[in-house]
Amino acid sequence: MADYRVYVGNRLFDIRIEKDLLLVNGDQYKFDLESINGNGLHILRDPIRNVEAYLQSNKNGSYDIQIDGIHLSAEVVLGFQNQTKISDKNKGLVISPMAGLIVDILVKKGDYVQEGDTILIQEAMKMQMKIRSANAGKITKLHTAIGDQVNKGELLISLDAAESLPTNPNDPQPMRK
Amino acid sequence: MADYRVYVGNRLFDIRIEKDLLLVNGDQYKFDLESINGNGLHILRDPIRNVEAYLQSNKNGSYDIQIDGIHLSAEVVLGFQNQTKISDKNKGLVISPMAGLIVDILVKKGDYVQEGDTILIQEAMKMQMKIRSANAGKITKLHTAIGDQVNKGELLISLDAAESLPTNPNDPQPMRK
Amino acid sequence: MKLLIANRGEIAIRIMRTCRELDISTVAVYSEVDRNSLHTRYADEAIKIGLTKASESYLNIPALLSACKKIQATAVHPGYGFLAENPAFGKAVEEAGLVFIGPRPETMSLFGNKLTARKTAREAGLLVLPGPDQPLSEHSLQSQLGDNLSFPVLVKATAGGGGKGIRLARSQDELAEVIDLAREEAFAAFGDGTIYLEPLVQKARHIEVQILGDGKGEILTFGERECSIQRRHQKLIEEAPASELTQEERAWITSAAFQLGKKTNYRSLGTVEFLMDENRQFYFIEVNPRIQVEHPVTEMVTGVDLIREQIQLAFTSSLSMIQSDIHCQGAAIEARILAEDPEKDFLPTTGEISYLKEPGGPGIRVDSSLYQGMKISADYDSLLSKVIAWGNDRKTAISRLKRGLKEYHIGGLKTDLVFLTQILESHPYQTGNIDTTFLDDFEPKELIPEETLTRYAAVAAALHIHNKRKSKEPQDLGDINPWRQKAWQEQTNAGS
Amino acid sequence: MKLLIANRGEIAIRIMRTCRELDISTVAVYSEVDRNSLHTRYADEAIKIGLTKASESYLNIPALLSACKKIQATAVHPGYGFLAENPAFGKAVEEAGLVFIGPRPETMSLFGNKLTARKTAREAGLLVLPGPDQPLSEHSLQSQLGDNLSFPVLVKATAGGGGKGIRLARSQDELAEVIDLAREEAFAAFGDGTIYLEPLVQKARHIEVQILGDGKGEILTFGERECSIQRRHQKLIEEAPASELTQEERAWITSAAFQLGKKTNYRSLGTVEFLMDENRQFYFIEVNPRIQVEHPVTEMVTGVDLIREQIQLAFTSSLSMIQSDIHCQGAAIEARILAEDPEKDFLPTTGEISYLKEPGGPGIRVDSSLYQGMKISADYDSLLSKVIAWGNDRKTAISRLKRGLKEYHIGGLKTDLVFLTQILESHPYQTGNIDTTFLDDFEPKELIPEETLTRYAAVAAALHIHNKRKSKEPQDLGDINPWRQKAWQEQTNAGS
Repeated sequence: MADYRVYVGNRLFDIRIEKDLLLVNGDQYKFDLESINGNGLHILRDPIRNVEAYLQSNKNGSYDIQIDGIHLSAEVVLGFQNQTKISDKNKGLVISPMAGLIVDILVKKGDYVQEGDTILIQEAMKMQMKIRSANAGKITKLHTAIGDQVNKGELLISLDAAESLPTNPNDPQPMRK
Repeated sequence: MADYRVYVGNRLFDIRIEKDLLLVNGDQYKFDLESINGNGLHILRDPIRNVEAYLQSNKNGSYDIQIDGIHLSAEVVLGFQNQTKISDKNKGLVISPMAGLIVDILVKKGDYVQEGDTILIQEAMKMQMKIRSANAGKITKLHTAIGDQVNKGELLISLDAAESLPTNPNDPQPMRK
Repeated sequence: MKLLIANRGEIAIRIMRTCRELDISTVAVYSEVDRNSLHTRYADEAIKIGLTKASESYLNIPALLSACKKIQATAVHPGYGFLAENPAFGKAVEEAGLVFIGPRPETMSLFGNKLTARKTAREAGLLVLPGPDQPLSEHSLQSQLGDNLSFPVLVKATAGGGGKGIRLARSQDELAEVIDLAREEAFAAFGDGTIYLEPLVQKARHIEVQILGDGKGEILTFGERECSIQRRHQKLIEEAPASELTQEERAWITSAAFQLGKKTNYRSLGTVEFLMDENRQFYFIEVNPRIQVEHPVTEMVTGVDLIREQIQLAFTSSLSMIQSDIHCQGAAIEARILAEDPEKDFLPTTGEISYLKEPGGPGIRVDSSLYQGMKISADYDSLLSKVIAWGNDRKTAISRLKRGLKEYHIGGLKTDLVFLTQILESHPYQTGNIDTTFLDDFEPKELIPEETLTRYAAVAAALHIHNKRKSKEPQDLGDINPWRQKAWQEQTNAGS
Repeated sequence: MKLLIANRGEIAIRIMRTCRELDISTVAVYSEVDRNSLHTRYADEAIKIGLTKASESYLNIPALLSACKKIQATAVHPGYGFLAENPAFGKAVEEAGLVFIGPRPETMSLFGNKLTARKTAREAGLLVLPGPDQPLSEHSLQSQLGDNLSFPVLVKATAGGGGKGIRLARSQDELAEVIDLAREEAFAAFGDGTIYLEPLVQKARHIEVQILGDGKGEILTFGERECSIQRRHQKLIEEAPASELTQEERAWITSAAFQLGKKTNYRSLGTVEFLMDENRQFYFIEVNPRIQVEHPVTEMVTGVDLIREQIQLAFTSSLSMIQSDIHCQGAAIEARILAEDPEKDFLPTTGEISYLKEPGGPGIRVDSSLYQGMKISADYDSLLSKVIAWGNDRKTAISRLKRGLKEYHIGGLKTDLVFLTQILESHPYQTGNIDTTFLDDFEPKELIPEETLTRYAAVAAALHIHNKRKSKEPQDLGDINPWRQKAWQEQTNAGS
């Protein structure tokens, strides 16, 4: 017997697995998952359906899952304990949303920024994108410099959130109006 | 510095590798090999060519190699010592050339067979194939029975080779005239 | 509308592709070993119908009907092979109140027996090969041999199809053994060991005509295909149109196929097969009352989706086009990618597809059941995939197909890819000088100088071991040292 | 004959495919990061020309010429992008005694400057958009604005191409910033920051005509393409023919393109681009003097291999066909598969292709640079692959393309595949109600009920961890226990 709490986007699923029995939020299903090729391809099978699912497990324990071409993120927490989601822990950090070149940094240490302010410009695949802050706050540290080649997920800038409002994630905006 | 003796079919290559230097039977080449995906795909690169090569290393230390769709077997022996090829060690054994069903066995222990005699009939993909003996000899043991599902490479029958002539391998023959 | 496809492999996927385009939902069925096969994932729903053995799954009529019922399917497509030509299956499907996408069961019975098929064709004015119209029985053997047969002679199953149940006897001496083998094979494949004898036509070309009938007397023809490149009486390379046919010859076989369709009030897709002998005379061989493996070449020259027309007809009972809508343009050639090793007389091969890169680009179509990670078992047919090339003319189609085959990279399994290329590169094939004995004395030429190729292989193997040693801890080096080498040699080797 | 392809990605492979069919040997060039790219393996020979940065490899004319010399190439094909429209490159290639497969350098200069292009088009009798024929300079800005421009206005690089260097200013307020951005981008992309202003045509459709000229006055036209579905002024979905055009309109633009080709004595392939406004008036925009990304839709409706004709012409200086040989049949649509995330406003994505299954079956063509194990870097364009579908009519082509996109499985990277399907499923697209602002207010509908989809994802993730735990030794279980869980939470997260 095992219990898993799974977050997919805003949805929460409590999943109990016991031999051939599988309960999702209390409802019974028949599913099995088979790995097909060691490259992330799996088949999720129920009595009348074979669904292809690509699973990539990330370093931080979350999963990138692709079903019918649609990408989703899932986070699994063992047991039904009430824990915070990993993704809620990134407040006050500006993370690189893609691999690319830092072409401009519009803030310096000590600057105060508003939520949505452009703080960096990054270039990839011949396109320049504005990277905005997801929170208001005071810039505490620059972890990158103009001309740096950074990876996806790299910490670029830390800020001290003046208020910790639950706002949008660091979605970048392309440079057009 | 390292020396390798490589057999490919009837050809023999003495290969010496020393940093960026590669000698094949004394002639100098510039090659490097890069693994592309962990699934056997490699690129063999020289200054003016990128050649795709699939490498599968077998349990017995030999390689199945596919270049431009053409399949070859290679056996590598470390050092230039004069050793016998692995494939010369199979005399007196009848090995299953494919996965399939044993539909008939035409010999029994103690029978004497000639080289090329059909000793088994095996079925795969709706086709029946005659499995012939590569050597003359006396049947010493049946390792399989009618109705068995066997794998490729499985030992089917042992025989005591009356003479150990260097003959053809166990090439199977389809059941037609 | 919900369509259950009572088949597997590339043809199941082919049918589902059209269903997706038509917004028809699909149901796959699968046996134990096929639980991860591509067709089960392609379908909207998938039901396991039994164990790996075909008789317990894809040939199991009660299991299929119960799957239909469970999933509430409204129609069944049988594909080719398995139950596609089995009148009892068609009948059971229709009696269960479902649409059977194929000919009427009576038509299947008529053409399923090669002897009644011959009779019907003769009555429709087609030429049939000389020979007795009786099945071969032990006591009639002598009289038949005395009568009108000379060697070599073909021993054919009356229930045969797809090249199965046909064997050649070259002389009186081997006749008895060949008859036994044919009976056995026919019984195993079709549950019916009845056989008959037919003269072998020397230097024959296999040419066939695609028809579609509405079951009410309307018959459309979609031009002809040539399928003379065969191994073991099974087609390997097919093309449309047949090369070097005169307008009169083309008109003649088209009209013959049309007549036969008319006479039998043919419903759904069918193929009328002919042999053309050295005197360019066409003899009727048989009718295949189903979609055929080689249908894509017709689709590529006509631009018509045959499966779509077949499904559409089954649901509406009327054709969506008239004969003058159908035009052939350019040339198309199909090559069958098989899990077989041509160097070992087409020995079946098995294994796991470790890497896969399929062809693309202009004029190339791929109908495949492959995926990276697929395990090829020895349980069913060896057909993995088909590459079809279209060109403005036959020469261009050949170049394209060669290019397409060269782009096909399948890691982990031996196939006939190189052999197919060797056929396409041969002078007789390129000049259209082909007949059904083409492969009997075919001597493939090597595509890459052996020295270059073997050097590449040797260097690749040496560098692979070398890199592995460099990247390993010292204590692991032993894994290829001479001492270990010796131990390997004691092991059993696959002997190839 | 040995052809060096001065490009990478899908277009390099596209060109090599035709070369293989024509038995022309090919040379690939590659930068450091591209050393394992598919195009390097597809070619008969491959030469490294420099570091990853385009200016040190694919834009490096001396490096390319020295590669040509080293490998003894006899001709160069530039593809699209990079140096394809650079007159200096064409000139250098021809001066080195090699065949340049493209227009004359003078033609590239003429059309490379959007202002001289406008002038030439006007002289050939084509309609051009109102606006100054002068580049924008700081001191002329005020006078130009006073003159004949109203907002919104397009700020365009005179050296632009492929949608690069075009930006929209909606009001006087943002004009200065937009001009600066456009100058910067134009300088970065083309080494020339010259820009000009052009009125924005509301509800415009982008329609273009494919031409092929022999450089001696003969011009062939291959019908038109519509490319109105764009993001960031870059095409995303293209089709042939343009939907709902009257015969007269079709004839008009074809004739306009023909006239412009005639007037410039056009050599090789080229595309004459038009905007059609709400009054169905066609305005000349520019000429692309090269093969285009969307050329396959024309190939599918005409059956002509444009690259083949282009190469053939370059070597023989004469066309292989006449205008009456060219017929359009059915409809074709191309969708561009990009390493971009449409949910994040087309943010570039990078990663390794862990699993790949490309589409196939009837009427589907795939022009791809992908392979399993490929590492997608952020160094070049985001175009990975193209899927092109042909059907007897537009409706069938749409269904096929949807089917093809659904068959495209790319593991390890986000792409625009789902978004492309959402466009094709939208009512405006299906009814042909499209213009270049289509995506500005496009609201994609979800393709699978969110509840089903998220439940699948949750169950898959839970079962994956569950299976991993079951198969592991007890001491390894800790790897997902609550204690470890806490440690994960301290880690940096990609924030998406």
